[in-house]
Amino acid sequence: MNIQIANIIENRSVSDQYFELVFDYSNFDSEPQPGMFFTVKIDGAFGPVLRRPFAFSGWNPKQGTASALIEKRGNGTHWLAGLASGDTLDILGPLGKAFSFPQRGVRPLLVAGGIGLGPMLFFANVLLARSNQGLCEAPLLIAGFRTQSLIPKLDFPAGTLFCTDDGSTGFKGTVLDCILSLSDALPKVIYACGPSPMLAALARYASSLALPYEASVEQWMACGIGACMGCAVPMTDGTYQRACADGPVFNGLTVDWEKLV
Amino acid sequence: MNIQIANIIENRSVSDQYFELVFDYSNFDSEPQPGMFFTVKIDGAFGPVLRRPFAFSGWNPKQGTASALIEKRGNGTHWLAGLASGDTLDILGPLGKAFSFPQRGVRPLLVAGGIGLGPMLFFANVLLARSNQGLCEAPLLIAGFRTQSLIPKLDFPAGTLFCTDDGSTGFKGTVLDCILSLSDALPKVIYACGPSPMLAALARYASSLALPYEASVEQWMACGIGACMGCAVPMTDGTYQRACADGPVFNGLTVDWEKLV
Amino acid sequence: MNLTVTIGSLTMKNPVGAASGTFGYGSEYEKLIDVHELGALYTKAVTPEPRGGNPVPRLAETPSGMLNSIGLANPGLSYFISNKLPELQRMGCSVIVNVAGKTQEDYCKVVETLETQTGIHGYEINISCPNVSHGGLAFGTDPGIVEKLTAQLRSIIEQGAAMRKDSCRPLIIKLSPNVTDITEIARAAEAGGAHAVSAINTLVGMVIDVKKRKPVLAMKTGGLSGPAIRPVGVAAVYKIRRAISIPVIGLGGITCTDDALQYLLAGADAIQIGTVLFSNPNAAHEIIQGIWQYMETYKINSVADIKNLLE
Amino acid sequence: MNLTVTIGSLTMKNPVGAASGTFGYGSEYEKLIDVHELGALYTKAVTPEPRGGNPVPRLAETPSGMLNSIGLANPGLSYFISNKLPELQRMGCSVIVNVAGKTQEDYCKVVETLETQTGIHGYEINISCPNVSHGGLAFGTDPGIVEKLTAQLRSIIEQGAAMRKDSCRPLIIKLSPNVTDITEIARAAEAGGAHAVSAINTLVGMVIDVKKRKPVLAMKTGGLSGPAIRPVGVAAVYKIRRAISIPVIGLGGITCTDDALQYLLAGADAIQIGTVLFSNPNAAHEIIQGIWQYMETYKINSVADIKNLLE
Ligand SMILES: Cc1cc2nc3c(=O)[nH]c(=O)nc-3n(C[C@H](O)[C@H](O)[C@H](O)COP(=O)(O)OP(=O)(O)OC[C@H]3O[C@@H](n4cnc5c(N)ncnc54)[C@H](O)[C@@H]3O)c2cc1C
Ligand SMILES: Cc1cc2nc3c(=O)[nH]c(=O)nc-3n(C[C@H](O)[C@H](O)[C@H](O)COP(=O)(O)OP(=O)(O)OC[C@H]3O[C@@H](n4cnc5c(N)ncnc54)[C@H](O)[C@@H]3O)c2cc1C
Ligand SMILES: Cc1cc2nc3c(=O)[nH]c(=O)nc-3n(C[C@H](O)[C@H](O)[C@H](O)COP(=O)(O)O)c2cc1C
Ligand SMILES: Cc1cc2nc3c(=O)[nH]c(=O)nc-3n(C[C@H](O)[C@H](O)[C@H](O)COP(=O)(O)O)c2cc1C
Ligand code: FES
Ligand code: FES
Repeated sequence: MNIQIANIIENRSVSDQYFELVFDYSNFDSEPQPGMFFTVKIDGAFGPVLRRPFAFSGWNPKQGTASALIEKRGNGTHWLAGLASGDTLDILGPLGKAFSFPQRGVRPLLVAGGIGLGPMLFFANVLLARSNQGLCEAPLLIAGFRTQSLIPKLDFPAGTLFCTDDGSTGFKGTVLDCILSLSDALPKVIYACGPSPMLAALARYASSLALPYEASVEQWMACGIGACMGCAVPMTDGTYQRACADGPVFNGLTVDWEKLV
Repeated sequence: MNIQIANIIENRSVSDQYFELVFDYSNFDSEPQPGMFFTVKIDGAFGPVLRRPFAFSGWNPKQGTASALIEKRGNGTHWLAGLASGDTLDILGPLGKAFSFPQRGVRPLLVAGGIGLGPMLFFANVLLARSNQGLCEAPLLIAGFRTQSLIPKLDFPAGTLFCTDDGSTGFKGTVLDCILSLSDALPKVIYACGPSPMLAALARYASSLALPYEASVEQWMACGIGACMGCAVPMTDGTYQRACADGPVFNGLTVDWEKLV
Repeated sequence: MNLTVTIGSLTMKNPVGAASGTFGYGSEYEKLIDVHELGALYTKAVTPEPRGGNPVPRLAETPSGMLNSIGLANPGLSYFISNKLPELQRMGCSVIVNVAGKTQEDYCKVVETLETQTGIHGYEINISCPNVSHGGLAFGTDPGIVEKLTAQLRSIIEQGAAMRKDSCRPLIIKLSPNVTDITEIARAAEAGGAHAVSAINTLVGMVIDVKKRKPVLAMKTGGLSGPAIRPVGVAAVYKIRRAISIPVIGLGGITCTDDALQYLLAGADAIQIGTVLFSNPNAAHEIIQGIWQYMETYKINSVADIKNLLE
Repeated sequence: MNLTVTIGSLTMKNPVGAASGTFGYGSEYEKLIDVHELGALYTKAVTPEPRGGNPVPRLAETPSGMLNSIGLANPGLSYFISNKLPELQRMGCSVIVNVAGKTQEDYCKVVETLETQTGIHGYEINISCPNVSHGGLAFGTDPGIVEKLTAQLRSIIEQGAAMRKDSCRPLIIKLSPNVTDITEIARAAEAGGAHAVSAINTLVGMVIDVKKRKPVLAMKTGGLSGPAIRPVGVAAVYKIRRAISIPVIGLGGITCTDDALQYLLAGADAIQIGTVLFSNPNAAHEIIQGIWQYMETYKINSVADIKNLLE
C-alpha cells in the first residue's frame, strides 16, 4: 500500500453510465487482488475532502496497468469521467482484504450487481486462469443490471449469465431469481459485489442453504486505511468491523445487513 | 447587463503569467466600454462561492467577441487558464462604469501597471479609433511590468512606452519615473489601471499638478452589481463608494488611497 | 398544489426568500432576474441613522464560503423610507425589513417608525448585532434580552396594527448560531411573542493573509456564510423545529433545490438564499421550480407538509 | 532555527500534530508516512470501557468538510494499555492521549490509570462529550464544570508525577466551538490549571438525504470538520490567545502550510491536522517543511515568534 501520482493510460466510456479507467500501476508496492480497492483524490484545486474508493477490475502485470469500472454518480465520478490518457491521478492502494480462493472441486458462483461488476470480473478472470492451471473449477459469473444499456462493452468469461430488471436482455429478474432458476446444480460457494439489498438477499439465500458466502460491502470511507472507524460495518455479534481494513470483503453470513441500511 | 453561458473562442498564453481569453459576446445586451468588467463563475462542480471579476481588454462587434487579459494568480485564474476554445463560461456583464472620454485637443495619457494593461489597451484602441475620426488626440500608453517576460505578445499602439522594474526592457523604473522623464510635455489628463500603490502614486502626482485623473480600482467583490456593499472604496470625504457599481473607474483624486490599503 | 407559506398574518407566495444583506433593496437585481417571483425579499439591515459601514477590505473568500464585515452599511431610516421603500413597494413580493441597532431603543425606533408606513409585510430582527449597553456581546446570545426585546417589538407592532386598523405584521427573530444552545434563544423569541424565527445568521470567522501577516478583513473577524455553514444551519433548524411551535425560516448555505429541501425536511416552513445569489442570481427561480417538482413527485399539496416526509 | 514547541514540561520536536480520531493510534499510517516526523500524535479518544461506537452510517461529506459521528469508538482503557500503548511508544513522536467520558469520574479514571504507565507525554481532554450527569449538554459548554474537571485532573497528574518522580505531564483541554464565548471556557481551563488548550473541536452539523428523506448519519447530527470550519477555528484561536496566557494549540481545517501559518499567526503555539490526512496523508511532512521555509524567509528563530509577526 502506498500513494502514487499515476498516469492515466486509458479512460473510456463502456456503457451508458459506466467507464473504464486504466492507469499506470508499475510504481505501486504490492499486487492488487480481486476484492481490493484503491482511493482517488478528486480534483486538486477545489475538490471534496474525501477520496473516492473504487474496486480493482483488473490488473495487467506485463503492461504494468490496473483498472477500475466506474459508474457516474456524483461530482467526483463525473470529474473522473472527464479525464483522459495523459492526465494524472493521486491514488492510494491497494487497500483492503481480497476474496479468498474457492476450494478445488467446487464451482464458484460469482454474482455482480450493477457497478459491482468490476471486482467480480477481475475475480472471474483470475479464477479462469487458475482453473486453466487446474487449481480450481471455472467460475460461473452472473451479472445483473437495471437495463441492457448499462451492460459494459467488455470481454466477459464464456458462459456469463446476464440478468436485467426490465428484461431488455438476458434473464428477466434479479440475480437471485436467476440463481434460483439454475436447474442443473445448486451453487456450492457464493462471491458477490453489488448494492446492499442484493447482498442481503444473497445472504438470506446462502444462509438458508448453509453455503459459504463472501460479500464485498460498500460503506462511506474517510481514511480508507483503518484509522478513523468511519466505515464501520455492523456484524451480527453486535460489533463493528472496518470496511476498509477488515473488509471490504466479509463473510456475508456475519454481516448484520439490517443495520447496514 | 445580463448573464450568458458564453463559448470560449480562444484562450491562449500571451506571456509568462498572462493569458488572453476571447469569448462569444454576441448574446449580451449591451456594449462593453473601456473600464467596464465582467464576472465569471469558476468551475461548476466544486468552485469557490465568488465569481471572479475581469476588465474587458477588447471588443470586436463584427466578430461578436470580447476579450480579457488575465494573470494567473490563484486557483480560479489557473482553472480559467486551462480552458480552451469550445469550453463554455458563465459570464455576467458588462458591469461598472467606464472611463470618460478626454476633451478634444488634450492628449490622454494612459498608464497601465501589470495586468492593469487589459482595460488600458482597450481604451487606447478605442481612443485611437476616435482620434482617427478626429474626435480626440491620439493617446500615449505607458505600460509598466516587473520584468520583460511578463509583457504580453500583443499589438500595442505605435509609440507605446514600456517600463520594467528590473530594466530588462524599455525604461528602467516605475511608470511614474517614466512619466517624470517625459521631457517633451507634461500630461494633461491621466487614466490608469494597475496595483493600488501605483494608482496612489499617480494620484499624488496628478493632485500636485491638478490634473484630471481617472483610476480603475480593484476591490474584492461579492455580488458585482451594487447590492452587497462588499466592494467599498473609501473616499476622501469619508464616505464609501461601490467599486462594482459606482466604479471601478473613479475620479482618482477623490479616492482615499491610504485607507484602500 | 400550493407553494404558499403563512407566517402570522402574512402569506408569502412561495417559501423562497432572498436573505438580508445579499440582495440590497432589490433594485440592483431587477435587471437580472424577476424579483417578483420571490416569496419574500429581506432587505439589507435598516438602522436609525445612516451607516457608512466598516473599513475595507470587507470580504474574504474561504473554502465553500466567504466572510463579510459590511458593518450594516445602510442609508438610515429616513432615507430608507423616502427612497428605498417606494422602490420595494413595486417589487411584487413580500417585503420583510431587516432591522438592526446598537441598543434596544434603536430597534424600537426603526420598527415604530416603519409601522407608520405602508408596503412593509414584516420585520426580521437581526439580533446578531453587538449590544453596546451589554458589553458588546450580541443581543442574540442572551435569552433574557431576546425575550424582552421581542416582547417590546411585539407590543409596538400590535399598537401599529391597531392604529392602521390592519393585521399585525409578522415579527421574525433572526437567530445567531454563535451560541451554546440556539433552541434556548428560539424559545425566548417564542416566549416574547415572535411570529417566527429565522436561522441561521453567519458564524464568526477570520482569515489571515500569511504574506501580509494580517487579517484579510479590516475588522479582523467577519461573518461566515455559504455552503460551508449549511450543515450547521440544517442542524440548527432541525433542533429549533423540535423546540418551538412557531414557524422557522431556514437559511445558511443553500445553493440549489436539494439544499433547500434539506432545510424544509429538517422542519423549516420557508427558506432564504444569500451567498448563492452572488454566483447564481437565478437560484431563487431554480429552487422554486425544484420544490414544485419535489412536491409533485411526492404528491404533497402544501410546502408545510414537506417536513412531515422526514422519517 | 528551532522548530520545537514547549507545552508545560513537554518539548515537541515541531508544532505539527495529528489530530485525535483521524490518526487512530498511529500504526495504520506507519505504512504510508514517517510517523516519527510528527511533533505529536493525539490518539483516538480513550474511555474507561471499550466502545463499539455509533450506528452506521457515521460519515457524510459536506462542502469543503465532512461530518462524523464515530461515537468515541475505542477498545477501552485496558486494551489501550496492553495493546496500543506499546505500539505508540515506538512511534518516535510525543504521544498525547485524548481522553473522553460520560462523567467526571470517567475522565479521572482514565488519567489516573494512565499515570501509572510510561510512554505517555501528555493528555488532551475532549470536553465536547455529552455530560450525562448534566442533562447531556457537553462538559465544554459550562465554565464552572470545565474549571472543576480541569482542577481535578491537574491534581491527579501532579500526584502521578510525584509518584513517578517525574515532571508533570501537560494537561491540554480541547475546547468545543459550540459555545457562546469560547474565551470564557478557555479562561476556565486556565484557572483550573490546564497547561494548554487546543481549539477547535468539531461544529455540530447535519446533512439530510432528500431522496431517502432522512438524515445521512444514523445519529442524525455529527461533528463538522475540514476546511469549511477553518475560519471559525482561526477566529477562535485569535480570541483565545488574547484571553489567556497558557499555550494554545490550533486546529480545524488545516490542509497546507499557509493554513497552519494562519493559526500560528493568530497566536497558536502548535497546530494539529485532522481531516486533511484523509486526502493527503503526507500533509504533516509538507507543513513541517513549509513552516521551516517561512521561518527562514522571515528570519525567525523560533516557532513561538511567528505569532509576533502578526501586524
Ligand atoms: C470499497 C468500495 C469499492 C467501490 N468500488 C467501486 C467501483 O468499483 N466502481 C464504482 O463505480 N464505485 C465504487 N464504489 C462506490 C464509489 O466509491 C462511489 O460511487 C463514489 O465515491 C461516488 O463519488 P461521487 O463524488 O461521484 O459521488 P457523490 O455525489 O459524492 O456521492 C454519491 C454517492 O456516492 C457514495 N460515496 C461518495 N463518497 C463516498 C465515500 N468516500 N465512500 C463511500 N461511498 C461514497 C455515497 O453513497 C453517495 O451518496 C466503491 C465504494 C467502496 C466503499
Ligand atoms: C474590477 C476588477 C477588474 C479586474 N480585472 C482584471 C483583469 O482584467 N485581469 C486580471 O488578471 N485580473 C483582474 N482583476 C483581478 C482578478 O479578479 C483576480 O486576480 C482574480 O479574482 C483572482 O482569482 P483567483 O481565484 O485566481 O485567485 P485567489 O487565489 O482566489 O485569490 C488571489 C487574489 O486575487 C484577488 N481576488 C480573488 N477573488 C477576488 C474577487 N472576488 N474580487 C476581487 N479580487 C479578488 C485577491 O486579491 C486574492 O488575494 C480584476 C479585479 C477587479 C475587482
Ligand atoms: C454580504 C452579506 C451581508 C449581510 N448582511 C446582513 C444584514 O444586514 N442583516 C442580517 O440579518 N444578515 C445579513 N447577512 C447574513 C445573511 O442574511 C445570511 O444569514 C447568511 O449569509 C447565511 O446565509 P447564506 O449562507 O445563504 O448566505 C449578510 C450576509 C452577507 C454574505
Ligand atoms: C473521524 C473523526 C474522528 C474524531 N474523533 C475525535 C476524538 O475521538 N476526540 C477528539 O477530541 N476529537 C476528535 N475529532 C475531532 C478532530 O480531532 C478535530 O478537532 C477536528 O476534526 C477539526 O480538525 P480538522 O478540521 O483538521 O479535522 C475527530 C474528527 C474526525 C474527522
Ligand atoms: S475509512 Fe477510516 S477506518 Fe475505514
Ligand atoms: S460587489 Fe456587491 S456592492 Fe459591489
